[in-house]
Amino acid sequence: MASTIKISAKLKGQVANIKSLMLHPMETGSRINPDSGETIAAHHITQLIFTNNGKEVMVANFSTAVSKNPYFGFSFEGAKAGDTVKVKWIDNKGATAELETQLG
Amino acid sequence: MQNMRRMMIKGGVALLALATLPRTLLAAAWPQKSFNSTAAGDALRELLGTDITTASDLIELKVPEIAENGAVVPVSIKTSLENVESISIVVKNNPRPMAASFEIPPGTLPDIASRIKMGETSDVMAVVKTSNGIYSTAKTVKVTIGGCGG
Amino acid sequence: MRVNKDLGMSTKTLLFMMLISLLMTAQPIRSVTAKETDCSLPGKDARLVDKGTSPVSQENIFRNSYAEAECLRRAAAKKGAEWLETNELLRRSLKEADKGNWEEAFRLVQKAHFQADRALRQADYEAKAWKHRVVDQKGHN
Amino acid sequence: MIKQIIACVIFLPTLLANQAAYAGPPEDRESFVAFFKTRFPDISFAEYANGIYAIDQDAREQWQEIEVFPPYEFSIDQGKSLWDEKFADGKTYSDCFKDSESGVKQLFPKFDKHKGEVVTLAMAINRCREKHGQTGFEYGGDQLLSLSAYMAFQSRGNTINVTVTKDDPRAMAAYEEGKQFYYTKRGQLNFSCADCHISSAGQYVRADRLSAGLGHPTHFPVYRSKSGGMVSLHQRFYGCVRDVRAKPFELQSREFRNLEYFLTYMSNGLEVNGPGARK
Repeated sequence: MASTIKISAKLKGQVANIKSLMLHPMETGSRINPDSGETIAAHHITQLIFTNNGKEVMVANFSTAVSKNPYFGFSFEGAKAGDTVKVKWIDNKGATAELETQLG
Repeated sequence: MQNMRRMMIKGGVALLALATLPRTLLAAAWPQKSFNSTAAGDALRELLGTDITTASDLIELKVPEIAENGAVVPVSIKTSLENVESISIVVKNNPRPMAASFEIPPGTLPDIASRIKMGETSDVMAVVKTSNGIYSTAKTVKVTIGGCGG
Repeated sequence: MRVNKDLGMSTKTLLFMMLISLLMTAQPIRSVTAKETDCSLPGKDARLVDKGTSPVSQENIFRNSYAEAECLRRAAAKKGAEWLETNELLRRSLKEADKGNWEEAFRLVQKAHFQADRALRQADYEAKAWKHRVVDQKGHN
Repeated sequence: MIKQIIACVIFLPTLLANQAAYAGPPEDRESFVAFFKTRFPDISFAEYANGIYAIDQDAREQWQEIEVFPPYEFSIDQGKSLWDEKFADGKTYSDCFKDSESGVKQLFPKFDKHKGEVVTLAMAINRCREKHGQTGFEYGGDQLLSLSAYMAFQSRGNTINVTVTKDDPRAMAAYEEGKQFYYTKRGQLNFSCADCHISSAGQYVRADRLSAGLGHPTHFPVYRSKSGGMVSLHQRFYGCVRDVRAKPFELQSREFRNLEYFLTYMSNGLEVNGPGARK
């Protein structure tokens, strides 16, 4: 299985522009399965944590109101070529995934 | 909007308590209570300790006027306010209004973009917490129940 | 002279071309309704007389009505013109009939009959009418 | 010979009058393009590859936000790993698709002279699999959608170039059948494809603005926000037919393949820009 995260990191001067996309259903917990009539349990990313060389640069807290296959983009200063940007997500069922990329 | 401007003594106390905590602790916990709140005011009080915000035109909230699809509404927020600590997206008419909240450590630019779900037409609020106070701006996004997808 | 002669000799060709032309002009004039297809069954008229009497005759009338509606639906399907819920209406009418809910069963089967009949008329009309909608050289539609 | 010509000259007007709607595929396409040129004078031909976003500015901005990092990227990735897999006999898809490195999507659908039918890219993929001892993918299934997404991606920028050979009556018949389908009203709502996507293009149906028929096949498969997943052109056909409340045809049915043949021919000259993102 390919990664459930895609990340694009662009360095412009000292500013790193990070864009990320996660493969995740982001179930709200209020949808009803039309076949069984049962409520589909909530299943969503709760936190998305970005670090640069181990230092936290962003913590995104998500509710179920973030779209399926979530997109998140942001920028931070003080970046340089060769820095390692790591993204990690955690969902409400305790699953996690992470991905690293080098600024270049 | 009026009800969100009520002064809450309890909220004020919570804000003081939060302000004394180290930053890293703030990042650790997912603000469950805020996310589970069913009213925008409650969600803000749970997260920021108050639902009183100062309207600011230094916050640039970019949302569509009419959402193509309520399931995927692009939202981007940036601000020229200084010492930003967090940015939150609140969708007033969603069953649980707090959609997402982003913690901004020093060095990270107060400039974020994401995509959110909206159940119906609603005010979308960008709430920015700085070391000096809590600011916000809001825009209405119309959500239509589509026909055939065009 | 030569040309005249040639034209005179071409009667056969002319006739042939006329025939072709006629064949190409000829369009199906037949309009399909229950009466004109093989779908019409005696039960249809009987229904008007007998409806609401004994359960036994209700069942017979229903079966005839159902068979007719189903026959029309198939005819429409064959032309690629079946409507979305006709089959579902028929399925539901059978279910109601099994339970002895004749009123509902008839309501559903009649709705299906109407749909299938209209689908057939639509297909017949469209077999020719579509051509008039093709965008023309001037970009009109 | 001369008499035949004279006879033809005499009867030609009659024939033409009877068959007024008839024109060859190139003339059909010219008219199709001309219609939209008249209807939307400010929209360039190339723009139609962007579907409704050629027409609707507000929607276009949201689409561009999504295209910054489009959700179909996962599908392209999955498609690439499928493409790279070797069949049991050691062959790969590139053995079936000539010049596949630069993309082949623009050439589909094709008329297969041996089988006498229209072959879509999805069908060609499955035929390739079967030829090399694999089972075919399920139409409308994830794997086929991903592989199609990857192949569309490889073909980006190529110009759609579908051929309908006038000298093959079977190809012409398939094209004509697709054309008839496009203009035939169907279903309880009594709509044809053309009613919405030619006559009413740019107008609202409830909350949605209707896209132009020109350019429809350029961007499939698409990631639809509505379903949160990839959708093929035939699945879209299926949805449209259902929405006018007619019983839809099967994915890859003769009806839908011929419709795709006609519709894609109408978009000849536009760039392939799939996979796409739609509402």
